[in-house]
Amino acid sequence: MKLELHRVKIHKLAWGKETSARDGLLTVNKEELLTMLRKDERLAKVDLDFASPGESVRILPVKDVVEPRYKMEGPGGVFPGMVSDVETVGEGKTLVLSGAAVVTTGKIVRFQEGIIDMKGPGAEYTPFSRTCNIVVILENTEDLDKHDYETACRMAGLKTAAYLARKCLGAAVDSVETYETPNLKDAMAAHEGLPKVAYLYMLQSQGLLHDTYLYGVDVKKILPTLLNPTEVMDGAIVSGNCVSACDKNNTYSHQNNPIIHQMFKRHGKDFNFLGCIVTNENVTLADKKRCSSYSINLAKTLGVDGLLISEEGFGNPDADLIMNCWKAERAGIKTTLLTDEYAGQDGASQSLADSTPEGDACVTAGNANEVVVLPPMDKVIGVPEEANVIAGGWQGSLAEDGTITVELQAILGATSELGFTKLGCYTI
Amino acid sequence: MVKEIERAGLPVVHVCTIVPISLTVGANRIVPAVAIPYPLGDPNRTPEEEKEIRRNLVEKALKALQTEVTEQTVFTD
Amino acid sequence: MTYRIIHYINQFYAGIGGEEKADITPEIREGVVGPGMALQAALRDEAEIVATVICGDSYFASNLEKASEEIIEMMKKYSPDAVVAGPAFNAGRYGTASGGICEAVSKQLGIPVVSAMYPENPGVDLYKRSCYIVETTDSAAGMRKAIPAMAALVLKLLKGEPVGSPSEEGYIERGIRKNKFYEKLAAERAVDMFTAKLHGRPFVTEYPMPVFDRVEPNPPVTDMKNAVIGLVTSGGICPGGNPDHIEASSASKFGEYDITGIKDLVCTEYCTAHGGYDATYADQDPDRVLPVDVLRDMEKEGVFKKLHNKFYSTVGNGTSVASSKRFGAEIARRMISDGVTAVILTST
Amino acid sequence: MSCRRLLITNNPFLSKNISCSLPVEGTSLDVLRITREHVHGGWAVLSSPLYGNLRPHQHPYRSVLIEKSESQSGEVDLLSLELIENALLIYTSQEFSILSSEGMPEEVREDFACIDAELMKETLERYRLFPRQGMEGRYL
Repeated sequence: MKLELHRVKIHKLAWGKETSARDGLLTVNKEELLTMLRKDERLAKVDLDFASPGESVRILPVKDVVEPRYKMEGPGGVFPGMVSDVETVGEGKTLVLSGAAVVTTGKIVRFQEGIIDMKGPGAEYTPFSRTCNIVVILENTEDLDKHDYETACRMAGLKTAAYLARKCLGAAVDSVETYETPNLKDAMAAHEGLPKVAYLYMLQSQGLLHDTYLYGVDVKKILPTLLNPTEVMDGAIVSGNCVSACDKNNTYSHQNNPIIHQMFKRHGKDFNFLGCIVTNENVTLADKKRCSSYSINLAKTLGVDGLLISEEGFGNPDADLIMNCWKAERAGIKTTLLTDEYAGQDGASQSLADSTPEGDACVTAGNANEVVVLPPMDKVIGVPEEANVIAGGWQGSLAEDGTITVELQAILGATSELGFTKLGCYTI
Repeated sequence: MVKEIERAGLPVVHVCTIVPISLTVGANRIVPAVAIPYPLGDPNRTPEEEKEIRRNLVEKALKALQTEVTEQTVFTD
Repeated sequence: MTYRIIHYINQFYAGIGGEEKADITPEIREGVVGPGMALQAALRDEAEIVATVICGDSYFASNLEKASEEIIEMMKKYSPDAVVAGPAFNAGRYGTASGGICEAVSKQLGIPVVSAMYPENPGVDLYKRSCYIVETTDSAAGMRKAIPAMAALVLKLLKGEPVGSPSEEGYIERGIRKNKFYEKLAAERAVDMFTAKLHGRPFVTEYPMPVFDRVEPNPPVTDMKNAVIGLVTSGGICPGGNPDHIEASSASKFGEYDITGIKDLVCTEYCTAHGGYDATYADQDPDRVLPVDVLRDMEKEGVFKKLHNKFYSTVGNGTSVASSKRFGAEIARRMISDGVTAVILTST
Repeated sequence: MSCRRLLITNNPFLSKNISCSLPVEGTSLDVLRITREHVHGGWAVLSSPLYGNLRPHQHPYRSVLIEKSESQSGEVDLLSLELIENALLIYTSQEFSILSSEGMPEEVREDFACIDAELMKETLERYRLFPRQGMEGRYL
């Protein structure tokens, strides 16, 4: 499989008559985009706004972030099973509006969602303070079922991302990156002498607001399976996950999965990267046992020497992470884990809900419970009162002057377990 | 608690129902007991039988205390 | 500005006396006492030791809550900016008291606290999470090195300067996780570590998984006939009415109960304080949890020399690791000083 | 009614709608404690006690589905014990801040009850405990 990512760099946003990209400026036809989004009768109200790096703007509660992408050459279309048909993706050419991001905001249930600050201390923690954000503000119709509303919000983000990139087809491309993965037969024969490795990609799949989709399939219903890394770049994995903001893998992070990028960088030099195994994190114990055994068996079947494992979320998924780890290690497969920590506001509690002596190589993206103070911003997009009820906040988190005191947990992508930030932990 | 007593230099035997917990808390000499609400007894037996059960367990505990161990050991018989 | 510091020391370092004076109640004196002089010198003119609290080690150990309360009340009058306790070196009860007072001060007054101990001092395990404990040698010979490190650390805390790693500052690792921004993305660090592990190169995990601390088993009892058996339970057995008010779960204390002359724990005299299991059976016959009856029989038969005339009891259910450690250490200390040679601990 | 599978829950919506349930009047920690008692008595947990990406102080409801062991030996299921002990460790370490549904506005409780039920749904359906007909009440 060979995929070319054609990047059009965006560093400025403007409203205009025609949606297009030119010289780093993304112009958006607000009316056209709104008309498209308002066709969804589940939404009572849709609005749009911009938030750019360095502006005194806060967005909350953020549901998802999506990078605008569109297929220039197929097969298939972006976000298969969601926006496009279920045709396999990961080949051909894909246009990327690099530096732009679609951010969806709106209430779903009261304790969810995250914060993006475009300036100040909060901006240091979230990767999305550095993107030019097109914010989609959503409001549901009365008495709409929560599942339907979640779907409507998710779709609005994906549709906007696809729309923006589609309208920019033909724009001057700033760079082209090529990713190529041979079929298994050739891959196995290549890079003799280098250890074979795979990436075990764990996806949140616990239930409403804790779900992820693979080609439109609810991941809690899958058995672990193989996935080509380039499929991820075309949006084969879509987030339906709303908690917790700091370590949910939003769609943007999936599209740009930094682990995959790092694995490609080392491929052929340090190891032979064969691809991804995607697995889930279910509530049912039988699923945990089944899927961890199944994943490791897939890895054994591939004959890999090492597995890099990334988790999504915490608590219950810690059990999956640990099972995946020791089952792999006992099968003779070396593992490295990427997780984050919930060590309490004082950092003194046990960070993970489970542990194993085999987990001797573990990178963490930080303690999600550490408290940060976010000074007031000139402008708030969304519903500021949500600061009191979002995960990571508490009653009283929002001060009268707009200052918000929260755990990092509330900041979108702050402790990304795909490793999207530079945050980490050390012991004092 | 059991670990601190051991650390202080006293040989200690842990008579307990949930052996895995005892292993987790770091007891070195472990004697499995009858059941959680009555570790050293059994209300379904006659008082005499019950005392016999208890006596057996205590004897087992004393035997454990007199046994050289190098690692965590569960004394089942 | 000069910061106001209160120094906590025990009866021995105050020059009052050794073990025979370990029962003295807390007192506070203006200015420096004993090792406080060296500490004051190390603090130079940046901070002043305004008062010194002196308390007997045994008094503190057996009246943990009361003693902390009394001492904090005494301290309040001097409106301290920080408290320094010790150094306690390898003195167990002094270490426990120093750590205990630091924890209480930090919780109730919210000001910086620093202590200093030998890593094997039981106070370290109990309190390293609550306060910075500077690492010392096992005897007062290490005073010269400990004092400047304590002074430097407390000044740093007072000024709100960032505290470095344990090895940089000379304190014992507290096991507290702190965030920091690394040079590289977490993903890159993960792939770096992964590569190192694959190729058998050294790497340092960013999160050491907790390993259970183990204690070497003690040698067995070789002379059972002369053994004194101590009884301990986490099943909450106590005299009727639970006179010490041991909590049904998350116990904050243990009880010590005299059983001199008692041949059998009968339901009219004893009961259980445990809230974690169906207590009916234990209440019907407390021997089902604490086998006093058969042990008395065996004592009479001469299987062992003596059943210790006190038993110790607490509730294991939901009780924090730190509390049960503290209970265990204190119970062991009391039993050893009473001549117990082996222990049976029962749990439900 | 004797149930081989039992849902231990303090979520009123679930205890009302799931026939084999053991309603708990109390906090999420009480649910975990009662679950541990059952595990000690030989029951195995079928669902992770730490489901949902929320901390103890962020969610008042907890539900755990357990199953009675078929053997009469009453042997303790070690994986269940490990999971419940790990969960208790997390809950007891912040016991003071555990969120209670008491005094919470109804609208808020309903949201929490809804998410709790949604997170348990898959497991309950798996074991045919989720009612096929629409559940009664709007999540409370």
